[in-house]
Amino acid sequence: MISKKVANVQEALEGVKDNMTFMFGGFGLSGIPENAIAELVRIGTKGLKCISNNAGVDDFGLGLLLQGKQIDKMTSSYVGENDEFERQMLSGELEVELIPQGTLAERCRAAQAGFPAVYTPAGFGTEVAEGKETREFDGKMYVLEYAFKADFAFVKAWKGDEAGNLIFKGTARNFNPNMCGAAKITVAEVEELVPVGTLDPNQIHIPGIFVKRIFQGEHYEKRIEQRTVRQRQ
Amino acid sequence: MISKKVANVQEALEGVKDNMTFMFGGFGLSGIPENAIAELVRIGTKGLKCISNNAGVDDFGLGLLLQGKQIDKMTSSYVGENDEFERQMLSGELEVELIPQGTLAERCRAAQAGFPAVYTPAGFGTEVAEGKETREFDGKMYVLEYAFKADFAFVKAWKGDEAGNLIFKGTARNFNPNMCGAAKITVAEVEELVPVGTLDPNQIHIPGIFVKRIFQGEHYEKRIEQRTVRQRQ
Amino acid sequence: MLDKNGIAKRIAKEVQDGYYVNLGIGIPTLVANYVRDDIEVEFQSENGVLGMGPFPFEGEEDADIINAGKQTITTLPGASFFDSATSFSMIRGQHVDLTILGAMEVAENGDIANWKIPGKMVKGMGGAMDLVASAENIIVAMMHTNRAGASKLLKQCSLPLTGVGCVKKVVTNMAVLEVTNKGFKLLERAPDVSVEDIKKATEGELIIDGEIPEMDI
Amino acid sequence: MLDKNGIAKRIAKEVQDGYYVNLGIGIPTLVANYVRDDIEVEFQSENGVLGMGPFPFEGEEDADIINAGKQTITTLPGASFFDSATSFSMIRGQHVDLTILGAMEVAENGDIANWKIPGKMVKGMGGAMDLVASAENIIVAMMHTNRAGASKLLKQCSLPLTGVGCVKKVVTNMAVLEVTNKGFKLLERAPDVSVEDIKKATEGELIIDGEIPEMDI
Repeated sequence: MISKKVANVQEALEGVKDNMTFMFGGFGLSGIPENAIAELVRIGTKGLKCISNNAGVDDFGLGLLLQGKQIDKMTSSYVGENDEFERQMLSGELEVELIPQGTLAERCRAAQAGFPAVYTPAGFGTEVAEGKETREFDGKMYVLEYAFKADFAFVKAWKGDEAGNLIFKGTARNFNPNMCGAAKITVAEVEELVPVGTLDPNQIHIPGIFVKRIFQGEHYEKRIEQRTVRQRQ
Repeated sequence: MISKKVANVQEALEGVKDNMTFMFGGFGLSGIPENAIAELVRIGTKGLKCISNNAGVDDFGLGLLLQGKQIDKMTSSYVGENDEFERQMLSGELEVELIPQGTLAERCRAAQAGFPAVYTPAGFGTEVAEGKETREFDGKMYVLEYAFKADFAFVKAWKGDEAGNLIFKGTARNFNPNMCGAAKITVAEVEELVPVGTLDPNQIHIPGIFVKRIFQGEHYEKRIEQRTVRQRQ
Repeated sequence: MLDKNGIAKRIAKEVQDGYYVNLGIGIPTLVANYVRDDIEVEFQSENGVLGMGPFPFEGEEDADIINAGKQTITTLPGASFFDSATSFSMIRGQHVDLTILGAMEVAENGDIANWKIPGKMVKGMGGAMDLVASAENIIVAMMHTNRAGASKLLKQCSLPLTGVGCVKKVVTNMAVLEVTNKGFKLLERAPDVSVEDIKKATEGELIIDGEIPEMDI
Repeated sequence: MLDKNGIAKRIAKEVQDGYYVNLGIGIPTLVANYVRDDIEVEFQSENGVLGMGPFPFEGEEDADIINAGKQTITTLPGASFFDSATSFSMIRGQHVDLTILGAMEVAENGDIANWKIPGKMVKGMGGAMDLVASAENIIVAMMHTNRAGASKLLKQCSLPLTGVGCVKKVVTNMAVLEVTNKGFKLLERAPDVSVEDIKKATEGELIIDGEIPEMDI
């Protein structure tokens, strides 16, 4: 078994530099790599180009990096539950590239799986396709979208083992598995690091080969963005 | 919950006609849809175009359909542990298209996921790429390979529920998940059909949306092609 | 005239037995409340869940189980969770039978605009562009006119598009309309709304063929 | 001269700590037996398993747990199973560090032919074309000459290719050779094999630079 375990978040982020491109797993605030984000805030890395479906809220998630003006560019599908994001975007401090959510997922998967580009129908005929190559297959139009290139992918799983095998929980799975192995270095933080051999080989969502470093995360807040409930009858 | 359950293999194969294109899951004899194959032998459907990684052995798997001369064309990556296959291929009775295994998997996945075609490096510069479009990305050459089009996909899972959710076991998983939803009608046979709600939603390999019909298979032989053991010390 | 719940109620009648349905944010979310009890339907949310149930009871919310609107949800027996790429495989691969979403504008050729107003803060398209580019069956739920009273059913969209020629049906507070290759074909009127009212509120080509029945909701 | 086990033993020295390795059928399979005990290596098989262990004890074979050669296998702690598309994501995405496979012919430019002999029954390429097209680190394990005594290290392959310019290293029963842009660079001789013997058995351009050491196996 090849060990991917590192002692802590500091070791997990070794090699992180200003102006790099990072992927962050998560949908809204669900399944985000809280420890990696907190450490990036602490070390103050600047000029980041971030690939993440969302941009957090003002005081949590990637919003924390925005507060510190650590991000130069966001590539996302949905943003702006976030005043500071809006301010930086409208003032031009922050470059924002909005792309369809399925395109975002598949550009990650393409990078993971060694595909240079994919043809997707999403965005054809819209400004998302402007300047991009388009092509007809069987009477339907597609846009050529390229695999992402990133330096680090920060993902968060529910359980993992020293071999880097990951299991996600519920919809906290989202983009996390698609980003594993999609950057030069994939850093996984887990709620529970279990002994090798305790995960069923049949039930692993991401085999360890896609993960470079794994560590036991701490103090997960797991904030809920839209707490919606029904009344007990 | 949308029910996909059908009573038996006869009902599962409703609509099967001569000259159709079928996908079959399995690698060697592992994870093959034994019940569907047996029923196709029984009803004697002819002129089949089959997409399957392998072609079975003389007296099991797709070899049974070859014995009955029911297959016109095989699209596979590796064939010929099979005398009848060889005879039919060399005599020209059987058309054989050999394609790289990863290409086969991805052409299934493309059909499942709504991609018209993919660029893969496999086969570039070889006869597999003859007559196909090629293209350079970042200094590397790729071949454009098209999504499969099939009428039925026959897959076999370990466990499944009435909603069509599937779980595979070990390497019997192979192409089975990639073929689900990759044909007009996906028929899943399972070793064990469990009550809805007993499978953990977090641990489902293929969500039921990719499956059209599911049934409890019978009399699984699960033959081993290369029984290889080591001596007890 | 219908209110939002009325629109949702009318759209719910379009949902058929055995449908996998993706509901957008806003009015579409309400549709789930009105689907008949005697049919089987599963709701997909593009963040990675199939088989969504109602909101959780207070105290039972789970930060790891949300819908695409980031609301806490529950799941029903037979549900499954999956990653984003798989989720859009369901959508792009046309395994989802019906997509219901809101819009700012719909054009008579089926174009839809629902993600961006130039000059205003843009939140993004989320999964909407994937949904409209792939779905075979798209119903738009929206008000017939905007707050200023201007029609949202246009000859051409004025806002940046989300997708081209993709909308099949529109249900508004005033009418049910089918998008045909000749324009919006009026199918039904809302209670207390006349064909004349709809004509006035529709900028795009409106096809009125025979008697237009009132909605039965 | 080495036998098949000798070739496997020499190749095993190329396997480094932390490597994910894909082993082809034949001699490559034997490599697993000779990898040092003090390094951590995981074997991937393209039919969908990572972390393969030894063959099972008699009576413990499982039809659902096989390798790409269709042999019954076991798994080690930390193993995982996955579908074929994911398996080739590992390969195409260059997550597998080393690919070891057999060949019928290798050309001095790194071309490889190992799947088809025209006029003979063709079994297919299996995963070989994906492996050679994607792997950054490919070692070929083969006999230096064929049964008729003709060289298998050629100026140009005569058989249909499996991949172009992809082989980095060749280990035969006679030598270890690196594929360079000038041809086969002789790195090591097998025990009791002279540089002259290797010259005679190599049709492709052979680069001999200084003293050629004997293999240490």
